[in-house]
Amino acid sequence: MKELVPDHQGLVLVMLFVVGNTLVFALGGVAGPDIWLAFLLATVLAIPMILLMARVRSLMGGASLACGLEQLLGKWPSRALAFAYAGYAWRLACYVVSDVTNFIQAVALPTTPQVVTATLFALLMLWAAKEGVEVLARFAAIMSKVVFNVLFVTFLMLLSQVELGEFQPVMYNGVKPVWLGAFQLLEFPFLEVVVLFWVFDCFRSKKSPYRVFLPGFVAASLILLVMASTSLAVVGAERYAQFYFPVWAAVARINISTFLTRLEAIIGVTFAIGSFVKMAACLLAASRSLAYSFGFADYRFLVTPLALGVIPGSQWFISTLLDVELSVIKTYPTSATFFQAVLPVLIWIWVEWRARKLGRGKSSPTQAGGQ
Amino acid sequence: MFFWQRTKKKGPDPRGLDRLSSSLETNLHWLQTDLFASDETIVYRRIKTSGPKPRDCVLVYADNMVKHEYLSQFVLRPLLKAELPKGLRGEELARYLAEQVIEADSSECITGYSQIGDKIMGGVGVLLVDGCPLGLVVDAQGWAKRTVTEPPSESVVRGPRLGFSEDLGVNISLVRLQIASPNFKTRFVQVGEQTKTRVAILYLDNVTSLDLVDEVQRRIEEITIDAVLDSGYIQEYIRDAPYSPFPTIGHTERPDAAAAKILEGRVAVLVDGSPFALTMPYLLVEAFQANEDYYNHWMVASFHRLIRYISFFITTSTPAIYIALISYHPQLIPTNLVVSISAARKNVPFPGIVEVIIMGLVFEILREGGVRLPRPIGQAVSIVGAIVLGEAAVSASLVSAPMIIVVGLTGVAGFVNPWLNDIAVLFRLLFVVLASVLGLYGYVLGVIAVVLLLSSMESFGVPYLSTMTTLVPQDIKDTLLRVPWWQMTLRPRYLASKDRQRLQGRGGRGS
Amino acid sequence: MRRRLFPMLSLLLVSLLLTGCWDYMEIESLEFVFGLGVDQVKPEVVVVLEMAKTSGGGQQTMVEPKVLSTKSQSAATAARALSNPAGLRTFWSHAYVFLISEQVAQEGIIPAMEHIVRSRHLRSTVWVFITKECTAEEVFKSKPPVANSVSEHLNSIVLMQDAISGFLPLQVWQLNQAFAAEGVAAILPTVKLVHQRGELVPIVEGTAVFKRDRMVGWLDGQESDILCLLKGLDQRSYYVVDTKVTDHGYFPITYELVGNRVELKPLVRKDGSIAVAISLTLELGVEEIGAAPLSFRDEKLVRSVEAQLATFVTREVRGFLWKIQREYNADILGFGQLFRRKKPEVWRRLGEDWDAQLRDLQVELDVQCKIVFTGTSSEPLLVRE
Amino acid sequence: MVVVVILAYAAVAALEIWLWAERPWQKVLLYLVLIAAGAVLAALLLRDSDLKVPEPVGFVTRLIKRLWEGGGGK
Repeated sequence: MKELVPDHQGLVLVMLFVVGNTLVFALGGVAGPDIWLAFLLATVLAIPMILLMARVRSLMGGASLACGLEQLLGKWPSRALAFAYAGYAWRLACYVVSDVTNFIQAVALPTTPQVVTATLFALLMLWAAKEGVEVLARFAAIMSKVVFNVLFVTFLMLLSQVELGEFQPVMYNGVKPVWLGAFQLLEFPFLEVVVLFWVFDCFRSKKSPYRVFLPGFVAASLILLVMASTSLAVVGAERYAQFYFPVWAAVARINISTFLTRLEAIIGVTFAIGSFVKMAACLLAASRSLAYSFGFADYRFLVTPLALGVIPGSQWFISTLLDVELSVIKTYPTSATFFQAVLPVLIWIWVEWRARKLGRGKSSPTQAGGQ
Repeated sequence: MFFWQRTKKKGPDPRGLDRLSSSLETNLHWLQTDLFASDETIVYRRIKTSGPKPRDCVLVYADNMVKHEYLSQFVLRPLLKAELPKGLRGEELARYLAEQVIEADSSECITGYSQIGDKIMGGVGVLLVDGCPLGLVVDAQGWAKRTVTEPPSESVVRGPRLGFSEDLGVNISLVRLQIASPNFKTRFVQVGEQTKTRVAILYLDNVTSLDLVDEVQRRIEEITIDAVLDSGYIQEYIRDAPYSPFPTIGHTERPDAAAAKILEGRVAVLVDGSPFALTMPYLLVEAFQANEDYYNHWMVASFHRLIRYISFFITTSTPAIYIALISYHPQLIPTNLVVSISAARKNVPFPGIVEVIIMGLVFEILREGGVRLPRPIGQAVSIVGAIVLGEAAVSASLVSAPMIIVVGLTGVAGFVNPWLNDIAVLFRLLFVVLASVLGLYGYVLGVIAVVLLLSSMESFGVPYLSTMTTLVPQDIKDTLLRVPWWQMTLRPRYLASKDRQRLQGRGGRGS
Repeated sequence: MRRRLFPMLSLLLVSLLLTGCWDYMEIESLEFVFGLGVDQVKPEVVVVLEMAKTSGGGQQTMVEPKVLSTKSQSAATAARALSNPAGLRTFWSHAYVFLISEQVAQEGIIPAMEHIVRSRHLRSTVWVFITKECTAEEVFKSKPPVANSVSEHLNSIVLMQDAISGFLPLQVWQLNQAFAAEGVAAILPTVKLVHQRGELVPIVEGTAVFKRDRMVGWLDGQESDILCLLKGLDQRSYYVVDTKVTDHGYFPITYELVGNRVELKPLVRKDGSIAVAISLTLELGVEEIGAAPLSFRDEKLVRSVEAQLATFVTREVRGFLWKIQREYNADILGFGQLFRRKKPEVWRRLGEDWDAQLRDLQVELDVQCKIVFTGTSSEPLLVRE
Repeated sequence: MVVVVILAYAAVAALEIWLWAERPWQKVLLYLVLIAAGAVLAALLLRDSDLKVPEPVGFVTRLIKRLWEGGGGK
């Protein structure tokens, strides 16, 4: 049973995945007024990685993930890899859940235990992951219309408060903050897209991976760029990084003819929906790759235990809002670099080599065993 | 032989062995004592043909199921006058009668007792002639029928006023009137151990994918049920996602609506005895489309459609959002409003959530009370109930005034989408419960759950949300808006895979 | 179906079991705070709240303002302590205004407002005022003639600010931004009490000038209008100018500001000294000419009036600039920010001692005035002799 | 509380395995191991909320860090 996602729905899934839980956070805050430069730099830096990922998927052709991996990477390396990524995806799911629960606690429900929100989200994402990637993509496709329209309207309403002077002076503190901001953006959220590698089962054609990943990613990064820059220009470059949720703060200021006010709840809702898509995708990726690494064809039976693990996991990795900031800055980047940049490059090189070998001679694919 | 047959008849499966005898008396005796024993509505009209050697004939039919004048005029009178040649027996005799004597439209021969039973119950006359082991069937169905009237459940201001009735043949002809094309095909299936109801599958040969038709037929044939009294039975047996409250099969009482769906590439199923045609696959958008949309100006129709979407949102979400706002996020309500709501709720004894649930229940009671009463009384019940109860409850401080507004709005908005009204009640309750636990975020979780449910549903292999998830312009044209007809050049992609072209190029008008 | 059954079942179950409703509150158990004020910070914090007592409901909702105040160690504890005498949970998210008394402003307003900014209860769109020559409590206890409460009164004044002029309304977030930004000083509008019909009524007029978080001086209504002018705000302020219309006749004519365009340009001169070029283009309407024989069909005369207006505005602006540069030495126009944004290298060099730079900063002023609107008549109301 | 949580995990596991159409032992084993891990994590967190988060690729991390600091001139 192959799960085939139409290209346009896959694209939207990528978009929501990237925009997802990142929207309200102070993205690239270290770059200050140069935030847009950091975004552009990060996008440019990320595109080769995205292309490389699409290339690997494209080499698999129409085959399903499991078959393709086994062919391209060999049985045991691919299983080890899947196991590692299962852990990474699961951890990311925990992060996303705790982002949401912390956000909700901070802005709306201060005394509700986070476990309650985490449990409800975990149950829903469990359901979504069990339904599979087709349903998730359909869900993303329909919700994206809500999410992106809301973002667009809030953007229009914020425009009247935008103070373009906030972007000046350009690079007052040199290039370093731009690079730092770009790297921050790369690890969260841009290169988290690697998780999606494990979400899609198979693609319609060899070109589909490119059609899904690249435009989806670029569109999402543009949306984030616009939202982040707009809210920076509204709340002020100096204050932007001080807020936990600058977009929230910016939208709270919308006041159109004293009637259209108090719209921040809408942003909260959008954030919850986007995060939901991301966490469900992560859970799906974790289950799929874990099932593959143990040699099971069907992954669905693993969804429940992994989802139930996310509930304590989210509390474990990040228990307070302070941790969101600290862990994103301190603990997360290093391991993220490994999974988001180092491993994909290694995989790509390995796969290119294998593919060339397989394609040219088809002589002895078994030779390529050790590494 | 006769005795053997009788005993055999009491056995489990008499079919195949029950050949008619050539003796008229044997046949009659068997009919009267066994097949139609103690059934006094069966009429046995005994006559003799004229001529030197008159022959005994008996016309058997069920009282009031046939057109009596028709039978007497075109069957009995010629028979009485007929002189049958000598020596004719068996099939020759039957053919002679059919070809030279009987004037009625159609007459066919049957050979078995049980066939006679089915035919007579189906409202035809069966002529038994002495010396002939065959029964002549004369089509003269003539039971009391409802005339073709305007359907009460889907009345329109503009559009055809024809509605389906209970007669399958008439219904098929009504659809055929709309689609006068040789590509319009009908397949028949029989369902129901007892009722033997005829079910017709209607489709367009050159548009609908035959896989879909086969799938529909397969599902209908797989039904094992003793009785089918309405198409609702079939609907529940063959639908997808049986546990989901959303409809995955549409039903309509209007031939024009059924024809429109068939023309888009859907399959319609008509059931004998039911004025409701089933259409499949059924998608969520169809709940927001009304047939009148297609007869009115497209801008007006689009506006109405927008209203329907908004109403669905209102009817499912208002109470939940109200609860979320007043119990969790009073900061999101405009100051003047929050002050007046707070003042209005000062003396109300119940918490908001209880108030919502009680008032919701009261509204449903009033509605249900009014639905099955005759129309004038029904209206009186709901109006008196609503106004008197509402007014009194507010002045007695049992409920707050804003709550009456919320419940009223919710209820009225529900009537805009009659297809989804019953479902809306369920989701309203779910949303209210979730909103009372986590405020707006609980409500959002509920919405996520419902959308997930919808995305996971399929109807006959077509995703339930098809037109809503796609970004292809041609498929969106009939979703949120209803674009002008000349713009809808293609049939929906997910239905008509064979022949997507609806119009040749752009029709009469540009742009 | 099975894969759906399990999550759906558990979702329902969990949501039913978890109906703990931790944050659930009934709206009628809230006491809506309309305004809050800080009257004193040292040695103890004095917090004043204006709350609304609501009653009636339906068509006859009554709102009665109540003023409570308390003294405590910090703003947070004081705010909490006020729930006790209020008898209901105080709910801050609907507050319109935040008043800070003159005394607190002179000592530094950060301690007074830090809690309010940090807590998620108060919206960032609250209007902030400094009370002049009175305390916040006195303001809250005064009697506005129309509005239900002082806070609503102040709020509605702010909303028609363009028609009143004489002050610049500010919300909490703008104040924060001013504190956070480099090279710009904060300002706040002031509230004072005036006598009307034997009762004290609060009005908003003038501006308090801050240097960092300490108030260093006042601007009156006229000066606040100039400030608005220089900030490029759409404010329809009136100017009464003695205008020379005939050879010897000076008449007081009232002009209304209809539109203005301001351009501030940082300049670095060849010798390395810095300056700011301000070019003002004002569009004015004539509201009242009194007995002046001023016909607007006389183009020469109109030009001369425009020139006189330009001179007048230049004089006013010069006076204003002298006040803020020399007297208060507070960069409320954001000259520093201007240099930081447009000429970062200058700011890097001179930003350290901007106060001294500001004191001697040269300002090149170019004022253009244009009369664009003369009401419904172009001729004076002449009485035939 | 710990007991309740563990019981809840066990109940979920029992319910779901009961719902399966077939139960190969490999699947059941993996399932149970994961559920048990989740339950243990939940129990540990209930006992001590300051549980240390392990760094699964700690050595790589340190290596990268060293390389980064050594070569990064940015």
